[in-house]
Amino acid sequence: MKNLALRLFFVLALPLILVIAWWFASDSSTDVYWPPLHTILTTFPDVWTGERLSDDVLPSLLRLLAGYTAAAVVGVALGTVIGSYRRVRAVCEPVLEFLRAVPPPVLVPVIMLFAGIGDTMKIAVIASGCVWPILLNTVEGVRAVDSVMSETARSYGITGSARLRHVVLRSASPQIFAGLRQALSIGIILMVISEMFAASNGLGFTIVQFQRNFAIPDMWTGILLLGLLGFVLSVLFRLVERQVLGWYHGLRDTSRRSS
Amino acid sequence: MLDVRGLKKVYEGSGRRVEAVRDLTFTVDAGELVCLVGPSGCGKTTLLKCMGGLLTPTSGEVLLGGRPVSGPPPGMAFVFQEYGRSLFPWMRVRDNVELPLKQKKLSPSRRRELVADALESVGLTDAAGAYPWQLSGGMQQRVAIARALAYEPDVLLMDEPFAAVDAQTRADLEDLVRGLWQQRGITILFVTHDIDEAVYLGERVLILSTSPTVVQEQLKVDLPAERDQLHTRVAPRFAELRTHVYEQIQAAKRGKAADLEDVKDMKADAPPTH
Amino acid sequence: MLDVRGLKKVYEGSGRRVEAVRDLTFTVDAGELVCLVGPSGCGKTTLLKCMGGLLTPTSGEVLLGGRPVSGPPPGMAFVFQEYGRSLFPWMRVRDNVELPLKQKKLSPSRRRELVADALESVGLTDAAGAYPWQLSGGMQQRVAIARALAYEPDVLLMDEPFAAVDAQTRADLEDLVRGLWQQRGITILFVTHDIDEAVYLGERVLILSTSPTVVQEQLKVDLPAERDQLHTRVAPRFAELRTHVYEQIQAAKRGKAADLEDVKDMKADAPPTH
Amino acid sequence: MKAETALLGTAGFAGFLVLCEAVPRTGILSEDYFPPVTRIADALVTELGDQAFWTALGDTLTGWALGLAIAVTAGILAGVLIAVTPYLREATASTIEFLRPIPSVALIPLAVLLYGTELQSVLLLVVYASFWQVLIQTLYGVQDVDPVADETARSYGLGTWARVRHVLWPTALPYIMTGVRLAAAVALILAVTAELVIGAPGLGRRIAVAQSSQAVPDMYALVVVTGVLGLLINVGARTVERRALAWHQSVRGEVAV
Amino acid sequence: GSSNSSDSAGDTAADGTTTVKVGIIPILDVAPVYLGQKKGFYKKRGLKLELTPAQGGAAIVPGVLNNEFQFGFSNTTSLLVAQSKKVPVKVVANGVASTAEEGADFMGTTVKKGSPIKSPKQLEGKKVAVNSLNNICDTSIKESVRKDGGDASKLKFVEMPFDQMPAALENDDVDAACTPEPALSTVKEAGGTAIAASFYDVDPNLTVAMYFTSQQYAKQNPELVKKFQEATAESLEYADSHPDEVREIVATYTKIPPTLLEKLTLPHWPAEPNRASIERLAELAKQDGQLKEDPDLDALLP
Ligand SMILES: Nc1ncnc2c1ncn2[C@@H]1O[C@H](COP(=O)(O)OP(=O)(O)OP(=O)(O)O)[C@@H](O)[C@H]1O
Ligand SMILES: Nc1ncnc2c1ncn2[C@@H]1O[C@H](COP(=O)(O)OP(=O)(O)OP(=O)(O)O)[C@@H](O)[C@H]1O
Ligand SMILES: [Mg+2]
Ligand SMILES: [Mg+2]
Repeated sequence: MKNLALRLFFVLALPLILVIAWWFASDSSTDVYWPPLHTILTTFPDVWTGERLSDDVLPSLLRLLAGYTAAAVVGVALGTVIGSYRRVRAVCEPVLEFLRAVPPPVLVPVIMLFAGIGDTMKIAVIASGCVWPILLNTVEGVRAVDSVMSETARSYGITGSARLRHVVLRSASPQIFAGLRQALSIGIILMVISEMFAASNGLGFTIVQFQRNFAIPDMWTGILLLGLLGFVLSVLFRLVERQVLGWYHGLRDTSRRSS
Repeated sequence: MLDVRGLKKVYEGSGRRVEAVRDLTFTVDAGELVCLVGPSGCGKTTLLKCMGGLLTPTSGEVLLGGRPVSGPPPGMAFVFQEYGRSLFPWMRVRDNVELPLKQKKLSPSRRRELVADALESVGLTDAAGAYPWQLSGGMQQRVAIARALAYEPDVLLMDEPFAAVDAQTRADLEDLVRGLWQQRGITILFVTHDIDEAVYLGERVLILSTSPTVVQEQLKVDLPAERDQLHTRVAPRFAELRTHVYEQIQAAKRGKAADLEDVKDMKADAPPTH
Repeated sequence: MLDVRGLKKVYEGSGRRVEAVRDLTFTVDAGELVCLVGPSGCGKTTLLKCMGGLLTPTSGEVLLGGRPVSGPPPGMAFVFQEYGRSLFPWMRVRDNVELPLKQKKLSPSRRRELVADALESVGLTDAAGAYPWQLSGGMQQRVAIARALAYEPDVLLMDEPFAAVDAQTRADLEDLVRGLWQQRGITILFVTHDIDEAVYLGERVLILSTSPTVVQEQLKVDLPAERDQLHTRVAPRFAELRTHVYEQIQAAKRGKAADLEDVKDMKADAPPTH
Repeated sequence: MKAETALLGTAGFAGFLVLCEAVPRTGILSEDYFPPVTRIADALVTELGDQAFWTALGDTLTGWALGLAIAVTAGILAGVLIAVTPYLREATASTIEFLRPIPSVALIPLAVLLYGTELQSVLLLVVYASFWQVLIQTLYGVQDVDPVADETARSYGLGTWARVRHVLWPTALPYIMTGVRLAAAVALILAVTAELVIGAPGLGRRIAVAQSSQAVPDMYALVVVTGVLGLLINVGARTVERRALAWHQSVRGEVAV
Repeated sequence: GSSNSSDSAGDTAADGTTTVKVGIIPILDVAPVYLGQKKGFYKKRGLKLELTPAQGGAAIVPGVLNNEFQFGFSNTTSLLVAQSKKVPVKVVANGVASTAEEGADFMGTTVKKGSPIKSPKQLEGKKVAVNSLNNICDTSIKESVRKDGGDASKLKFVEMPFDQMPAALENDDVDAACTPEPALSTVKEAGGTAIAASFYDVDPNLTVAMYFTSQQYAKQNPELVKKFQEATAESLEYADSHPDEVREIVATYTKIPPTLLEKLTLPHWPAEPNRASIERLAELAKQDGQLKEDPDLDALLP
């Protein structure tokens, strides 16, 4: 019980301080672009309830989910292959690095050529951005499998898919999760970017509309909502991670618990 | 069964070149239990890994049943010296032992039975549900042994498998290994630093020189096949043999073969006693 | 010097609750060399980590020079059972040994000297420039020992430090440790599974019961202070003592104190021989 | 082996180019919107001959390098500080998770408002986006310290700073290197995007001009330039990594069998 | 913190010329200021222009408000919206206007080659690409549909940059697009046709975009603003009457391929904004719900 209260305190303390600081700093602001926080907060419920929730937020979330999942599957699969074979890595790396350095806003037209302008395009844009941290981390994680462990696996004839499933992926999982975590927030960013092109609904689209139409407090509520969304998703993510990486946290915590 | 011919291994990299093994030639017959002793760093682990197909020799070759070993052959189990790192920290003890069995076509119930038996024989039934890192060093090592036993191998390569367990457990495990060997007729290559253990366990003791390594001596252990902790270890012949091995290792460390008159007769290539 | 009072340690987490140590009370005097034996998994490592301030006991306390230990005290060196993982793979052997010295205010030349001496005394002068993962298991373990020796500690906690080295090296290292202990008067707590080693090295042998652990017996080793590998090990008293310890461990594993008439006299609290 | 890697890499890239040439040539995509490589190459040659192009390249690289340097330094410092200070991690976790997904593109009006279309605007966006990459990787890396290694360090009385330097840092380094490589690419992306949207001088602005003029090959030529930049940056990062991580399993593994 | 730019009134050099920064979009429409700069219309009034290209109003309006730019270029609808939201913007000069020639406007609502859509009315239920939703493009296209007797509320608008519209039409991602030059010519190149001149449909003389500054700047620097106004008016007039020079100058700041440049329909550059057309646009915008309140045109226009 006491533990829970302490955790809650840690989660809330800093955000509260920041919000209070913001509140007072912006209280008397007359600048159109810096509306007072209380204006933003009173606008919030008006903007993000009712139809907007189902018409803009939900489609955005679904696209995010689809793009993220696609990126996770592709990133882990490709990363495992690239990480396991030095030659494949040598062949693929330049091309991948090349593609990775192309800014998504200029990549969007190209993706549009392949994927049209519908949800497929947006999902592709999200996936194309999320895939990099997952891919890179998977490659590194797979490359770093402990030599004694991989020898153990080899000597017991644990090869092929069993080796992949039981040894390589598990051993790389801490690093893969680091990548997945990174990708989550990149996904949200790309969700917004993708909705800046050829969209007619979505969270990103709405925010950009607000911005263009000088509905500045509304725009700020959008930014806040994105932050909240990111926060909620990361909490969910942490739950999953705790589940999957339970062994890892247990292992790493043993010494720390005592200090 | 296992033929090692002119094996040589040179490690290179990160600014260091080590000729770990210079020239090893010997044979392990099918169903034989050979113990390997030698000074620390002489290349025992290297040799074992080459025999297990985990390391490619710089030159020379290893033959298993007449065919060159190029990768880990099926039906072979390996107990690593670095037992801690050879267990998968993301799996509970039970799953660690079971994993290699999944590669064999066994019914789940048979698998469970094998796992339970193996864990029991090393005295770890209680720890089946724990993660390896929740166990003590000796317990981890016993998990690694249990994994090898459950695998029911034809060839068993063990690299200092009892280094971290207490004297009593060690004695029990020694008897366990000898018992299994006698029942199942498996071929065992056993690396140890404990000379008494080498003599007690082995049908033959292979003494390696310091690095760059050659075979310093091969010693037939002419003790009766039926051995037990109480009587064998106090037998006069046992004492002679262990003194001989000890002197050979000392000699190996000094860098030359021991030239001791009183043990000459021991080098006789008498047929194994069993 | 080192007081352990009512020490209890319970591990909890990942669905497992283990009462590793139930109630330990004993004292190690300043400048004493105490050996610790006990069945595998009985809590020796746990105890050592608590004494070294690396683990907080569930209850009870450890006092060093009268003051409770809350973190690793200065002037203490630890040799870990998991020697492989306790070396830093990103540093060469030399740097691994030197690192703790950097925390002490020493001149670089003195540091280099200490490192060179320590590496020489474990026979690893040649390997100074290698990475730990380029070494054999026994060599790695010796690096860990060298690191502790170079540190010139007042209190030395060693957890099965010779498990991976060959018999000859082991004997040399045993003499090294006893030599250092006699010269410098450091306090040493030494965990081992080798009963001969415990008796040969220690002034006192502490025998632990199986988990949940209590002190099964404390045994004064009334051998002369000057010991050597050749003569001490064949002394009749040595044989008596080792047999006694062996029986106690067997008894501990069976879960109760041995009740052997013929060794009763050994429990006498005779003053230490040195 | 280095030569082999380079050779394989070149081969892979050549394959990619052939594919890009073939797709429009065979009519799978319209040549007008996805010009074949040869036409892009033509445009690229013209670009390379233009003095203004090099100025733009310099501007972009300045924004990128400065932004990346700031982000990496800040990310690592913050990450290590958060990791070693008791409770700081818990106290900042929620705020980090809140700020991180706020898209830098949504900050554009803010950046313009604060710094106009000058370099600082680009820097703000670049730093904001790449900082998180480094920070998160650092946090994960720091968590990966082997408990036995850490106990060893503690038992030998290594202080906080010494432990950070000798234990924590080498353990986290592989993660941080990945973070830096991610951040380098993200920084480049944002430098270009910021120029594209805000109109700060640089390659991005040239891309914007080419886009709005329907000069498709020119636009692709510039995109290729950013891609090649990313490629070079990665080669650099890899070289640093090989030196810094010679001991690491991932690098070691390539030396052995 | 809004105005931390050092050059709050533009930099005045020793010889009395003041440098002003103008945020523009690097498109055909702003050719007159480039031309005027080249011809010295600004210089002779003591102004030196620094033309800074930006992607769109999103960056230009805040830039002008915080005095990063002294002047900016923006389309009329955006300015109307800004004004109605009390964003302190002030128009200083005309930007660009519809050509007032039926069938030869610089913007067309286009469809791809062979499209079954022949008239605006047929756009009902179809997807139309616009560069920015709820802006001048959709307002005017709706007007075209209404004039053709269709139901404007049945259109579906999709947002994408002008330069991607030709490809989107080609791929059938959209059925029609709001294409100003040079996208218009690109579509026509590919065989597409314009089914309406929507700007023209709103008003033959529709003021499409204008140059503006912030109210604060206008108040503090009336002299400078006046000079900019005069010079821009002169430039607009000059550009209107010298199309060849316009094509020449466009090649310097855009990358429009020369072959395409020849074919471009140039817009009309009247010296003054056409108040009636702006009122009409405001009316339509209000009718379509883009404007919530009536903009104060007196405050907005010069
Ligand atoms: N990965 C490696 N890279 C470079 N050198 C190595 C490597 N592994 C082992 N060596 C070297 O090879 C030699 C033999 O090592 P090996 O591990 O085979 O010895 P060992 O007989 O098993 O010793 P121990 O009894 O101490 O385990 C040593 O000198 C060691 O330094
Ligand atoms: N991190 C941990 N989490 C949970 N349980 C643990 C942990 N470490 C040790 N234990 C348990 O505590 C008990 C004592 O372990 P410890 O390592 O102290 O034994 P030990 O005497 O050193 O054994 P060995 O001689 O085999 O090394 C064991 O039952 C073990 O399972
Ligand atoms: Mg070895
Ligand atoms: Mg232990």
